[in-house]
Order: sequence, then C-alpha cells, then structure tokens
Amino acid sequence: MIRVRNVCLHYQTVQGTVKAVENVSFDIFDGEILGIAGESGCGKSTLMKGIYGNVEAPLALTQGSIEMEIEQAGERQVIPSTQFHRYWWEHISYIPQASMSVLNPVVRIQDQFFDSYLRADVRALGKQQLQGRIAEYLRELELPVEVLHSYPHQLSGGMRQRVIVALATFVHPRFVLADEPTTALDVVVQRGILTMLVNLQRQLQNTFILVSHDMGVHYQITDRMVIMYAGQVVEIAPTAILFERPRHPYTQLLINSLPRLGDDTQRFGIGGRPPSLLAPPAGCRFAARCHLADDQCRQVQPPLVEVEPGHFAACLKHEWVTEIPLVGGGESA
Amino acid sequence: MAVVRFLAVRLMVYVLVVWIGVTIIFFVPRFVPGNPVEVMMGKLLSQGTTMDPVLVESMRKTLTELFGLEGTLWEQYSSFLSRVILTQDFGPSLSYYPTPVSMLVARALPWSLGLLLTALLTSWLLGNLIGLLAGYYNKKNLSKLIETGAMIVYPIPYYILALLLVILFAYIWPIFPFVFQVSGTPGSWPWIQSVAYNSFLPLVSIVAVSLGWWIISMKAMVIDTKEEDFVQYARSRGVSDHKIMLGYVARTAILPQITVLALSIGGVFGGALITEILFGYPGVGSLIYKAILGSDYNLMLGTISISIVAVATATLVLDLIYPFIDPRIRYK
Amino acid sequence: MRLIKPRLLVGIVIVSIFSVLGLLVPLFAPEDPTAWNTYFRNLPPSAEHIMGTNNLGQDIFWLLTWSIRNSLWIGLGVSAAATVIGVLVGIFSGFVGGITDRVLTLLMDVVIAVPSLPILILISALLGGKSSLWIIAGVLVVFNWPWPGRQARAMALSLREREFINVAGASGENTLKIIVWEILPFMLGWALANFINTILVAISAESGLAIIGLASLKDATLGTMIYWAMQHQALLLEKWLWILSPILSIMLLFIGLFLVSTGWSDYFATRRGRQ
Amino acid sequence: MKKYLAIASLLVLISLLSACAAAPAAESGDAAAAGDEMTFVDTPRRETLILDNLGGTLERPDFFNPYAPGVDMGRGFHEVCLDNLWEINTTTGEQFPSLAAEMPKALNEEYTSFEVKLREGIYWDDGVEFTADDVVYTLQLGLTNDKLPIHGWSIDYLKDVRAVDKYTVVIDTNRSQPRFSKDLGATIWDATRFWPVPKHIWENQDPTTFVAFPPTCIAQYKYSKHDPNGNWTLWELREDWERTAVGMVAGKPGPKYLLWNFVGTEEKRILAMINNDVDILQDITPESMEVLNNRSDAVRAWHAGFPYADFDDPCERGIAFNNSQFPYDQWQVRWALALATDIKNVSLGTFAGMLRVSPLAVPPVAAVQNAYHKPLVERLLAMELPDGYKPFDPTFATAMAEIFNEQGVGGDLPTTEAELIDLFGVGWWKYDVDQAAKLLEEVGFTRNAEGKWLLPDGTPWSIAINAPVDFEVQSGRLAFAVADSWSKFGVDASVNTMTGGSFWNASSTGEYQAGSYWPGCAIGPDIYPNVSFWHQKFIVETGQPAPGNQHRHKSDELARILDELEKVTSDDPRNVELSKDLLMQMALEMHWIPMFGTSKFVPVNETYFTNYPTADNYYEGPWWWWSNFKYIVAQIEPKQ
Amino acid sequence: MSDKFLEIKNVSKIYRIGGLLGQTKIAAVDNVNLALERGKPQVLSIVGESGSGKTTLARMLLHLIQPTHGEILIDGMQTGGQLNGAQLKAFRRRAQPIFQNPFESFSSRKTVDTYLFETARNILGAQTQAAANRAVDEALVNVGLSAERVVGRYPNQFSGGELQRISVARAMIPRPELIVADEPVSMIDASMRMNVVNLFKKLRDDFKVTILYITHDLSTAYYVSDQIAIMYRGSIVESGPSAKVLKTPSHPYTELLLDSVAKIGEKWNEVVRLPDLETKEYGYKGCKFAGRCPYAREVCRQARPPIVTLDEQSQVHCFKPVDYQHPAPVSGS
Repeated sequence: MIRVRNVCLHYQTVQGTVKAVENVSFDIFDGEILGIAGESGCGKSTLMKGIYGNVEAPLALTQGSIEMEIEQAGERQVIPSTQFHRYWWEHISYIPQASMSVLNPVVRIQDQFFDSYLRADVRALGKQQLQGRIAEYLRELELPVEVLHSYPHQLSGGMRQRVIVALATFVHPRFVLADEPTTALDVVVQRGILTMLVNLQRQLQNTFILVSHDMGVHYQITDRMVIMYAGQVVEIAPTAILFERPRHPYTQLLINSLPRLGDDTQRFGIGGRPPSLLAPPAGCRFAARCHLADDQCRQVQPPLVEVEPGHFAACLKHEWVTEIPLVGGGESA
Repeated sequence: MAVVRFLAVRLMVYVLVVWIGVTIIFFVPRFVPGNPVEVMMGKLLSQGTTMDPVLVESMRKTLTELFGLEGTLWEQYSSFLSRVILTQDFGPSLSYYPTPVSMLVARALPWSLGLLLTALLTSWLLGNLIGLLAGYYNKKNLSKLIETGAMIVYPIPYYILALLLVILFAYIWPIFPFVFQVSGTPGSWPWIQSVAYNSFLPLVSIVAVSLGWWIISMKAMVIDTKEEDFVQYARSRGVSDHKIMLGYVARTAILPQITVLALSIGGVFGGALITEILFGYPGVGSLIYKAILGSDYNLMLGTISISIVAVATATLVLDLIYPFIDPRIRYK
Repeated sequence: MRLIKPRLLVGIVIVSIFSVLGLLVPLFAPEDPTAWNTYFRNLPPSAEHIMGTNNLGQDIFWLLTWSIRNSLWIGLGVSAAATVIGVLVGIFSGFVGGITDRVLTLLMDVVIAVPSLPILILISALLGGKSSLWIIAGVLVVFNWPWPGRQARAMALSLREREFINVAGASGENTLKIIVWEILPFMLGWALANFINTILVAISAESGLAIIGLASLKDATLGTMIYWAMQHQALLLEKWLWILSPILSIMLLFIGLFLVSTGWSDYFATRRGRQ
Repeated sequence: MKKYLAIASLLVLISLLSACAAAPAAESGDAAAAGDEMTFVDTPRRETLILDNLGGTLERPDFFNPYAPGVDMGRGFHEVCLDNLWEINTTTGEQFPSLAAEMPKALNEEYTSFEVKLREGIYWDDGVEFTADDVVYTLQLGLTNDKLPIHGWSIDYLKDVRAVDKYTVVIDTNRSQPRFSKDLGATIWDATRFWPVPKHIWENQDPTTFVAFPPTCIAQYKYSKHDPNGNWTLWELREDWERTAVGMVAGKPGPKYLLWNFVGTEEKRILAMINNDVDILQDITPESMEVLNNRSDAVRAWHAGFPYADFDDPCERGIAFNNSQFPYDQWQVRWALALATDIKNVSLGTFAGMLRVSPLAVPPVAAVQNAYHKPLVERLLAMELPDGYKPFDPTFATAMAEIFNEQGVGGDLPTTEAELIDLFGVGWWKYDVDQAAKLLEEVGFTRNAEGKWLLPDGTPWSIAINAPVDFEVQSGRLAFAVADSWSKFGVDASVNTMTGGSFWNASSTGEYQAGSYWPGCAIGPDIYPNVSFWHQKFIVETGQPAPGNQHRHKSDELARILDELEKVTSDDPRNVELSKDLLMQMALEMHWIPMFGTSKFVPVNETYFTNYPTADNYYEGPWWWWSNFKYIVAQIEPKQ
Repeated sequence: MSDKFLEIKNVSKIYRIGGLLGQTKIAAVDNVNLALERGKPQVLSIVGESGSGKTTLARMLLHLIQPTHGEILIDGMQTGGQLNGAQLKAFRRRAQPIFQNPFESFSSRKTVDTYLFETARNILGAQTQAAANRAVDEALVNVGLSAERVVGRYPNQFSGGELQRISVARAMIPRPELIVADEPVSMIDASMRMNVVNLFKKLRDDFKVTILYITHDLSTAYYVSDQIAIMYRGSIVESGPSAKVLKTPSHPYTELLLDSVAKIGEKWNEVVRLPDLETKEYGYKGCKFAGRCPYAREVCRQARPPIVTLDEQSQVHCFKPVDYQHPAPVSGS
C-alpha cells in the first residue's frame, strides 16, 4: 500500500508560493482502484506527481511523507517517496493524460518499449525474445501488433493511449497511476480504454490510482474515491457510498450539477470560482461558494473526520449536507 | 500524383528563384557605372604610358567586341541566358581574358569548400555537442560559463575576430603566419601541413563565431525539448539518463539544426568574403571580390550564381529530404 | 527567479553607455572630428585629448564618439525600415493569403537566396562616395526585410487561426483593425528582438565594407575608423588606442545589443508564461 | 572532388598538429644572413632576390601571352623575361638600344619608313636565335588578328613590315612618326604594344588564346616555377645570359634567382621585409616606411633619411575636372579652387609632406624639372590672372623645410635653397582664400550665413572628388586632403572612393565633377607624347567614352601649340621652347590642378644584396616594376 | 421568403490532407442537409465525436470557411461565397458565434470589454458611448454578470465559466436570431458548465434566439436541446427531437454512443468493439459505420444507406430500419 501523510506540495513561482497540495493524508490499499476527483487546479495532478515520487523544482514536498510498502524478496519493505524513482516502472508506473506529446515523436513505438524496462530479468531476455513478449502482450490486450513499428503520430489518439497503457503495465507493476487517461478522447474510445484498465486490474490484482475530473468515469470504474478541492482532500469514501450520500457540500453540488441522460431535472452549476492557491482563505476553502457556510466555516479549517466507517469528510456541516435542499442558481458569485 | 504535383511546383519555384537571382546579378552591375573595358583600359593606361587617343579608341572598340558587350542590354542578356542554359558556360573572365570563368572558379572552389566545410562541420558538431551538454546540464556552473563565453563571441563580427586573431597570434605572439603562403607540391604531406597551418587562423575566426551560434541555439533547443512531455514521460519511465539525452533530447533538438546546417552548406559556396580577403585566402570570396573590383561581369555571374544556385538547391533538397529526417513530416 | 536577468541588465547598461557615447556626447565635440590636421598628429593621451590624436591629426575620442553615432544611426535606420517593412509585408502576406501571399513569399525567397554581401560590395564599390551611406543603408534594407517578413508571415498565419481573431471579426472589426489591434500586439516583443538583431546585421555589414575600403570613407563610422587606422599602420606603429578603440567598441556594442535582444526575448517569454 | 575532400578532411586534424609543429618554421626569417638558408621555394636565400609582387595574387599564374588583355605583365614577366627593342634610361629619360642594335633610322624625310637593326647573337632561352623574322611575325600578329587589342592600333599605324635580312627590319607607317622609337620601345614603365615573341613557338598557335606556358624568354632570366595559387613566380638566371641584350649591354647578369612574391596586405608586406623575407618593396605608405625605419636596420629607402621617398616617378597627381560641366567650365572656379588649396597642409595630410610640388602639368622629375620647372620660375612669377593678380608662390620648399625642422624630422634635409627646391619643388600657387573668394564672387557665387559657398542660382555648392579606393594610395589620400582643405574654405567637398571600374569609367565618360587623377606624365624633355591627348579635337560629349582629353578642356591656344609640337622631332630645339609655351598656357588656363609628383617609397633590404639604386647611388631610378628592371638587376649584387 | 429560418442544402467541405506523400481528399462534411423553421426558436444540438465534421459545419455556418459544395441560407441570406462589408455586417447581426476555448476567445493583450463595445458599435450600430454602454450593460446583466465586474479587466482575471458567459453576452449584444456555439463548455470545469448551458435555455425562451449547440457531450445535449442531430464522419446519421433520439435511438451509432457514455447511476456491462484506425473510414464506399456496426451486412459495405424518415421530425441514415432493402438512388449525392 501507499501511505500519504500530511503532505504539502508547493510550487515556487515568480508571484509567490502556490500551495498546490495542503496537508493531505490518506491510504491507498492494495488491489483497489482509487479515484481522485476534483476541478482543474484542485491539486490532483500535483498530488499524483508526489505519489509517483516525481518531485522536482519548482515543485517541492515541503511537509509530510509518502511511503510505499512493497514485497521484495519475500520481505515487506517500506520505501520513502524520494526513493521511488528506483522502482519506477517495475513497481510503480504511470499513465499520463492522453496526449500526442508523451511519446518520443521521432522514435518507433517498439524502441520506446525497449528503452523503458530496467528489470534485470526482462533485460536478460534479449531483444529478439523481448520483442516476442511485447507482441504477445499486445495481442492479449487486443491491440494490433503493427503499432510497434509505427511512429506515435501515425496512431490515433485512442490507439496511442492504449499503447501507453500497455507500456505502463507490461512488467506488471504493483501500482499504476493514471492521470486523466481518457480526457480529450471520444466517449467510445474512453469506454474502451477504461474497460481495458479494469480488466487489467482484475487480471493483475494490482492497485490503480485514477485521476479524473469526470464523475461519470469514477462512478463506472473506481472502488473508492478521494475528492479534492483547492489543494485539500474534502471527502474520502467508497464510490457507491459517495454517490449515494455525499457528506461534503462540494461533492454534493458536483454530482448534482451534472445532467443525466433521461433525467429532465433542472441542474445548476456552482457559482464563483475556487480560491487562489497563492493566498488561500483562512477557514474552509469552499465556504465562499457553499450554500451551507456560516461564519464559523469561514474562520475554522474543518478537519477530515470519519463520518461513518471508511467515509471521511472535511466539513463542519457534514451532517446537514443531504438534509438541506440545493438552491437553484449560484449563477452569480 | 500529388507527389509529382508537389515536385513540379517546388521545382518551378526553384527555377524561378535561381533565374530571378541570376538576372539580378546580370543587370545590377550593368546598371551601375563602371565597365570592364574601362577597367582594362585604366589598367593599361594608368602606368603613365603614352595615351595616344587613336590607340585608346581602337583598343576600346576591340575590347568591347571581345567582351561581348556590344548590342543592347536585352541582346546581351538573351545571349547570356541561352549560352548558360545550353552550355552551362559563363564565358571568359573579362579581367583575366581569355581565361574561362569556369577555370577560375574550379581553382578557387576547393579552397573555399575546404575551409568553410571544415569550419562549418567542426563548429556544427562541436557546437551541438557542447550545446547539448550545456543545455542538458544547464543548472551547472560550467554550463553557464560556456553560454556566457558563446554569448560574448557570437555577436562579434567574424572579420573583427579575424583582425583580433591576426593581431594576437600573428603579430604580438607570432605562432601563426601573417602571410598566406602555401609551400610544397600540391598533395604532398608538407603541402597539406602548410595548407593546414596557413588556414588555421581563418578557420578559427569562422569556427569561433559560428560555434557560438550553434552552442546558443542548441542549448536553447535542448532546454525547451527537455521540458517536453515525452522527455518528462521518458524520465518517469525510468529511461536512463544518457539515453534520454541522446535518444530523446538530442534526437529531436538536432532536427532544426540540420535544417540550418543544410542552409549554411548552401552558403559555403559564396565563400566567407571578408575573411578570405583579410587573410588573402585564395577562395571564391576573394574571387568574387576581384570580379567586383574589376567589373568582371562574367566572373561575377559565374561566382555569385554558384552561391545562388547553392542556396536555392540547399532549400530544395532540404524540403525534399526533410520527411526522411523527421518522421513527423512524412505522413502528415 | 528574478524578473530581469543579469544578462539583460548587463546588455542594457552596455547599450545605454553606447547610446550616451554615440547620441549625446558627440553634440559636445569641440570641432568636426573628421577634419584632418585639426590638432597635432600622434599626441599621447592627455587631459585635452583623453585618447590622444591620430596620424591624421584627429582627436581619437571625439572621432570615436562620432563613429559610434554614425554606426548607430545606420543600424537604427536600417533596422527600423527593414523591420517595419518586413512585419507589414509579412502580416499582409499571411493574412490576405492566396496569390498575393504566393508572390510575396516567392519575392522573399528570392531576396534571401541572393547573397547580399557581393551585391553590397558591388553597389558600394561602384557608387562609392558621399551618397553611399544612404545607398548602403538602402541596400541593407532591401536585403534585410525578408527575414522578419517571413517570420511575421508565419506568425500571422498562426495568429489568424486563433479564436480571438474570429471573435474580433464577429465583433465587426475590419481587417486593418484586426491587424493593428489583434495581431500586432503579439508581434511586438518578437519584432523588438528582431529589430535589435537587425541593428547588429546592419552595423556589421557597413563596417565590414568599410574595413575593406568600400564604404563612405569620409564619414566617421566604426568601420571607417578601423580602415583609416589600418591604412596608417596603427597596428605596426602600435597606436593601440586608434586601432583597438573601434574594434573593442564594435565588440562591446554587439555583445550589449545581443544581450538585450536575447534577454528581452527571455523576459518576454517569462512574462507571457506568467499570464 | 578528391581535392575538396583532401582539403576538408585534413584541415582540422592537421591544423592542430601543425599549430605546434610548424610554428618554429615560421620564425626562420629571423635567422641570420649567413649559412645556407633556403627560401620557401627551395633556392639558396643568398642567391635569391625576393621582390614584392604589386599585382597581388594572380588568378591565372600560368598565363604568359603578352598580347592577351587579361595577362599580368608584372611578376618578372616583362621585367626580366621579355625585352624591348629600345629601353629607357630613367636618369636621363632617354632611350637606348636593347634588342635593337641601334636607334631606328628614318629612311625618309616624312618619317614614315624606318630601318631597325637587331643585335646579332641574341638567343631565346630554348636556344633558338632571335631574328628579324620574330620581329616581323610579332608585328604582323596585330595586323592579322582582329581579336587582339592591338589590332586597331596596328592597322592604323603600320603600313608594311618586312625583313630585309636576318637582322634588319623595315617598317613603313601610315603617318609621319617623328617619335617612332617611343611607339615601339619602352618609355614609362614599358611599351604597351610591342614585345617580340618567338615565332617558332607561336606560329601554330591562336595568339588570342595561346597561354604561352612556360614562357620562352629573351632577357637574361628564364621561367623556373610558380605558385599554383598565384602568389609567387620564380625566375632563374640563364646559363647563356651572355647571349641576351642585357648581357651584351651591361655585361653583368644579376642574382641567380629572382622571386616575385605577393604576401598580402600592406602590413604583411612590411613585416615580411622586417623579417628579411623580401628584398625589394614596391609601393608603400609613409607610415609603413616609418615602421620599417623603426624596426629594421637593414632596410633603407631611396633617401637614407627624411624624406625617404623617391620623388622622380614620372606622373604627377592633382585634381582634374570635367571642364565642360558647370561650374568647372569657368576658369575662375578652377583657379579659385587652386588658390583655396592649402598646399602645405595637403602635402602633410597626403604623405606627411614627403612630396614634391609642381605647378606645371608635367611631373617634377629631375630631368623634367630641370628642363621646365626651374627655367619657367621667372615666367611663373610674372604670370598674372586677367585681374592682374600674381598667383605664384616660390617659397614652398623652404616653408616645408621649416615645418619639418619644427616637427623635428628635418635633420636629414639639405640646407641650401637650391637643394631644397630640388627636393620639394619650385613652388606652387598661393594659398589665398580672399582672392579665391573674389574670383568666385566675380562669377556670381555667394556665401551663406555659415560661410558656405552657394552657386550663382543660390543652391549650395558641393564637390565630390573621385578617388581610387584600393590602388594608388597617394591619389586616394590626396583627394581626402584636398577635400579637407576645400571644406575649410566653405565648399561642401567630399570624396567618392571608387574601384577601378567606376573610377576609370567616370574619367573616360566625364561623368564626374572632380577627380584625383594623374594625367600629367613625362619622363624626359620631350613631353609631346604625354601631352598630345589634351588636344581639343578629342573632346566628345559627356557620357561618351573619350579617346583623349577626358577632362574635356577646350582651348584653341593649346590646340595651336600642340599642332605645332606634333611636327617637331625630339631633338629639335624648338621642341622645348614650344613645350614651355604649352605648359605656361596650361597653367594660366588652369585646365586641371597639378599638385605633386608621385612619391615612391621603394625600400630595399640590404641583408642579402647590395648596390641597389638609391639617391646616393643614382645609376637608375628605383623602378622595380618597369621593363628596364632587367638592367637594374644586373647591377644588384649579393652581399659578399 | 421561405418558411425556413436556416437551411443547409447538400453542403460538403472537402479537404486535401497530406503534404508531400500520399495526399488524400477527405470530406470533413459530406452532403449535409438540415433546416430549421422560422418563428420557432429552439436549441439544436449537433453531436459527434472528434472528426465527425461538426466543427467544420459550425465554421461554415459562421462564414469562417466556405463550403466546397452546397449552400447555406440563414434567414434567406446566402452565407457562402464572398460577402461585402455591408452584407457581412448584416449577416453578423443575424448570426453570432461562441467558441470552444474561452481563454482563447479574447486577446490576452486587451481588456475583454473592448470586444463588447466593438460589437455594440459595429454590429448593433450604437451611435453614442451611452448607447453602447447601455447595450453592453444589459447584455452582461442577462448572463449574470455586471459591467463593473467586467470592464477594464484582462482575460486572465476571469475563470473559464465567466469568460464563456462574457462570450455569450458579446454574442447577444446585436440581438442575433442565431447563435452558433461550438463546444462552448468542453473547456470549463464540470461544476460551472451548467451556468453556461442554462443560459442557452434562457436565451431561447427570453430572447427567441435559435441556438446551434455543437458538442460531443450527450448529457448536456439531452439536457438543453429541443432537436438533436448525430454526426458521424461528416454525415448526419440521425436527427430528430432530442428526447426521442436519445431515448429510442434508431441508428446503431447512436446506440453505441449512448452505451459508451460514462453515466452516473448505471454501470457498463458488455464489452464494445473499438473503432479502427481513423482515416480509413473516410474512404468507405458504403456506410461509414459499417466497419464497427454489429448489425452490418454486405449491403452496408457496398452502398450508401438511404435517408429513412421515421416520423415528421426524425430521420435516420441506415439500412436497418428498412430491413436492408437496397434503396432507389438517393438524390443529391
């Protein structure tokens, strides 16, 4: 498992310190698909960098720790995030946002496969055999083997993303981090890739961490969810429970702002905008946009409390969240 | 079919560029005052020899005829064009009459190519290597030092650098020759040694300046490329550092440098005019200069056209081969 | 991260010193420093002649300031003209497109393919003399506008696809307005860097010509100053102030301009990055 | 292609190697004169006289056809390989027979038929005897080949050429030619149209394109080798040098090897001489002379001390105008400019005062100065402009001496006025800006508030002076110095620095205002051949190339004197008297402004050779680049 | 005048793609017909995945590019071909755009209000500053903003949602009859999307504007639109009232799309087949969807499917509803 404890991740910029992730703690369990959700700028991608142990200037882990617990040579070992890069790809791998630019544009896919693998036993296979293994693996994932001889730009966006998934899972890492893996892809393709991910996870029995802003995606495939807002975790719960009875008004508003097919109820967006991470407000960061907020909310940082077993929420009014009906509008901030 | 169409259009542009360029070189000298007959007359008469006006007149007439400068400009132009197109012959040099232009060019070209290609390739390879290292390890002090050095040398005009080098290494600290004087039989070892020894300062003056440029541009490109997603992703895939540097960063960053290299090779045929003049180097640059001083129309056309054709050809070839250099272009 | 890097600062300082030396100081020259035999020849530096006098009886310091002035004016003039023409033609070509674009692009390609130095030498060699500073400047403009032209065209082409151009169109702005208010602001930073670079090119070309004796030698420029010093064997007679002052001035000025140009581009890039 | 690759691939590697390896070799020039040191062309240094090759790098170093327009006659070719029928003695300005056995004999009173006797026993360097056939063959080249530049002249001049016997040629001309030997023999620098070529080599060749390589020589040296890059040519003394004209006339051959070498720009040339890598330099600036004096004891100029230069070059420099163009068609304007010229300052500015002035249109070389300048001083002093103003000022020489003494450089100068006049000239026009202003105002010029001159129509008056940029330094500098002087007078004067092409084109077409040209040449008392072109019958319209009188000066009086002069022979006493009238008339009309004779700093290095001609050893002028060098070199001796 | 407010007649847009090697023609929009009745303001959604040609269609409607074939009439006014200044102005008074990326819709070097005032002066024809102020103010109030909040600020001082509302305000200034909104909410955070989408309903109801809503998002399309047209590879495969199309899809592709949406409240089950490499399908002789269609038969691969009119308002391009009968040649193709 991966333990995230009191983590602060800050960017140093020209304008000052951007507190992208503030005091975040949670656990990632073995064998689950954990979803992390939130709006753009909520710190979810930064947190992913932290969890992957890829923290470089101007980003810095200013507080807290991230540890990975793995089994190696029959022993359980705890590895701090500063050492993660030694285990990259072997124990922990990463699927970036679907984008044209993450593969080397001037090198064929196959050579990029070759470049990645470090583990001695895989290396020892030799090029010929390795090639066979890769081809086999692609066939397993129902991908055409020809892609190996292509350049990235020759593949469609969906195909590229599936190749990256294959790349990231080829050596069966225990942890796979996927950062918005299907954003900007068409829904049909998105469904294909997500299905592929789920199947892989079932097959490998490893841990997937999925970052997405799309609540629908989370609903479809994640087991447990972490909701982030303005650099902080506001709610953690098993996915089904979260959708059924959210205990943070942000989660609730988020779910309710989404129109559903076949459902004609009037929906409203959340008014206003998230606070600046350069100088976040003193109290609850969502207070300015919250229909439940009172003066206390604006002054006191709500702690993340376990509101029911396995369900955590950081809201002083968490008990009222489902009780008080949502008001229309919020159009003006 | 599309390929054929593309080629046809591209070739047409090529021919147009060359033709217009050559036409400019044909007409500009003829429209500014000065003409080769008078240069020749001046040369023959300036020594104070008897200026028998009758002789002057008859000589002028003969020379005008010999130099093919009779008739209207249009007639001269069309006969020039047909001669060049049909026989690729630029005719005799006027100031070295009747020596053919082709012979003069053939003698000067190896020198310019030798000097400039060497300078270009050396500085390109060295500059890109240094630029790559300096850009890849751009946080290191040495890297900053190199960049500062390159920034100081690069903007200095190469002829100023040439002057300084001559002052420093041929005069104050005379380890290099002041005089371009090749000895030994061409092709022999002492000759090669002497060529190299004599070419060293001109070479350095060109290399130093262009080296600065390659370092600066490569470094900038490497720093940009280093931030690209695919490099970052390669890093997070655990790809080894030198592999990222060579296979990912260098491989991509070098592409625009290849473009500029190709264009520079085109420029090589024009010679490094002022360097050659300052060092008395027997290349095309010196020849162009002499042609201009002597109002030698044919020699100007012969020498400058090479340069025009070379630059145009370089761009053409570049357009044609670029898809093979950069796989992204091919299937777009 | 500081906003203005030391590089830009050094550049600005150097360029400012030269601007003062070239644009202000010459106003105080006691006599026309280009006139010959104004003073005794070959005087050593003194309070009266802080850099001494040369073989022609000119005060080296005042001559240097005049040279810097003229070189700067050539650079500024040529660069301003070339950049303005280039940017306007480039934007026009890119924005209007079609046959106009093709013809203009071909024109730019041709000018770029024709080597400029021989033509410059040809024209200055054959015309020479008084008017040649203008003619050289003119020829330099002719050969230097296509570079910014091509870039401006490329930028116009990509800017044309930006959505705010469409929004401006939908807001009823006409083509001229769009070029001036929507496209130009995005080119200013680049155009300034290009402007400074072209100053380098122009000064460099003029002094190169002067050094081989083909510029307007009666006018004081950094190049002609080197020419006269070389002609009078300042090197071998070890009149260092005479020969080295223009050489070092060119070097320093160029380094300064270059630093400003790259520093400005960087500064601009960071500023953009911030937004 | 191989060659490209060879040069390209080896350059880097080798430069690094040789940077260290070859460096010591470069210093060899410093080594002492003694020993068996070799030159870079593998000849013993002590036996090799090395000359500066003024022509620069040759683009076609293997081309030795003297009749092709693009040939380079320097580098030893006409100096020591070709020979003339009659050569010139520059101390007297008189010709003497070289290939010819004697001066030509006129066969009739009209001077249209001449007999030329050739020396017997002269051989080409391939062992074939030089005979009348060679002379006839060569003269007929011009008559029969219309592609040779001399064709027009030949047709116009020669009526018939025939060999009477093996050593006698008879030449008939179309017109009376009282100065026949000047047309076919060497005068200043060389003849331009007649060098005998070997018939046995040439007869089956096309003379228009024949490269004539290797050259077949008739003087005492033969071709040895040359630099394919065109920087040097080596000549070797013929073993049978006694079978040449020089051998017969001078009885001495000269050094074993002659090497003409071009080393580059001026500073490189003088450094080479400081390093004893060159023995004779041709034309340098006063500053270079200063460097040489500072750095080397072995080097001396024509004069051992100040003013160093030889002032006897047979052309003089000055400012010429297109006299057909307003306002230079007015004598007042030309005279005003002459009087507004601060000649002493111009002299200092041009060549630091190392110049000899001349108020007359012929150069102040010793022979000419004695024949004309000095005898005419009285008439010059008496000369009046139409308003009675006497412009002549005879004090130039003494005034200059005073300046030099003030500057502390005059230590080597003579002290008597006569000697100073020999050195600096008889005097020049007064520097009188008031009189100049008066003349200008007479023709309607005015001055504005800033003292700048305006043309009669009120527009500012500006003069652009044409000047050569990359050759003939003295004329270039003169232009700048004069422009400087005129600017101080309030005329907006500037200099057009021009390359050969445009410089000569402007001169010939008259498309210029003023130019720093050198139309006044002469070497001896018979000046007619050098002044005949001033006749107004040669004037053509501005824009057309002129055959003569490029300055388009119209004067009936000059024409009258010239017509008379044409008819008298060189030795006729009337020749000099008429010439004096001509020169005085020219001065009065101020058809151009003659200023100075040409100064040549002709330094020699005495490390390896001695007995160069110098002011102290004046057996010949220091004209290393003239054809008569073959007679000078015969006198130059190896040291010990 | 026709009774149609908007008519799209046989419109095609053909692009040549590929540079040096292998240039091909691609019909980005392939013979599209569409008409909207006058006097019935409505929201028409055009839904499609990337490469369906929906944006190309939008740009043709906005006179930004010209159709290769066919004609587009808005209010009887031809928008293809060259329009002169007055015609262009008249056209813009009728039709206004809203673009996808709110951050790109305004120059970062100018304050956003300049575009509003330009529109007020140039298109609406406000003669005085006061008139322009009034128009701008009113438009801003209509989208839930105010002049004080907007005037004098640069784009980077607004959130995406706010900018997009300003875009709507700008488009509304001349009181157009048609607004073409190309993916107006895809770049906006989920929590704020409804703020923009709800505006469209408001504009339709309060200002009688017809809105062409171009999107890939079926949920918002269902939520906001009256009519819907599904595009696939340049053609409209199905069109009709949105509720009908999305609740009872007739075209297999519509079915696939609906299946693939990551819905909340309903999990995926079966595995779907993912599309082939993209560009191949443009060249299909028959139905372009045949390669992926589970119902495809031989006839689908050989011939273009017919237009089948399902009811008054609904049409579908498919063989399936007519039981794979080879149709009579379709006119206009």
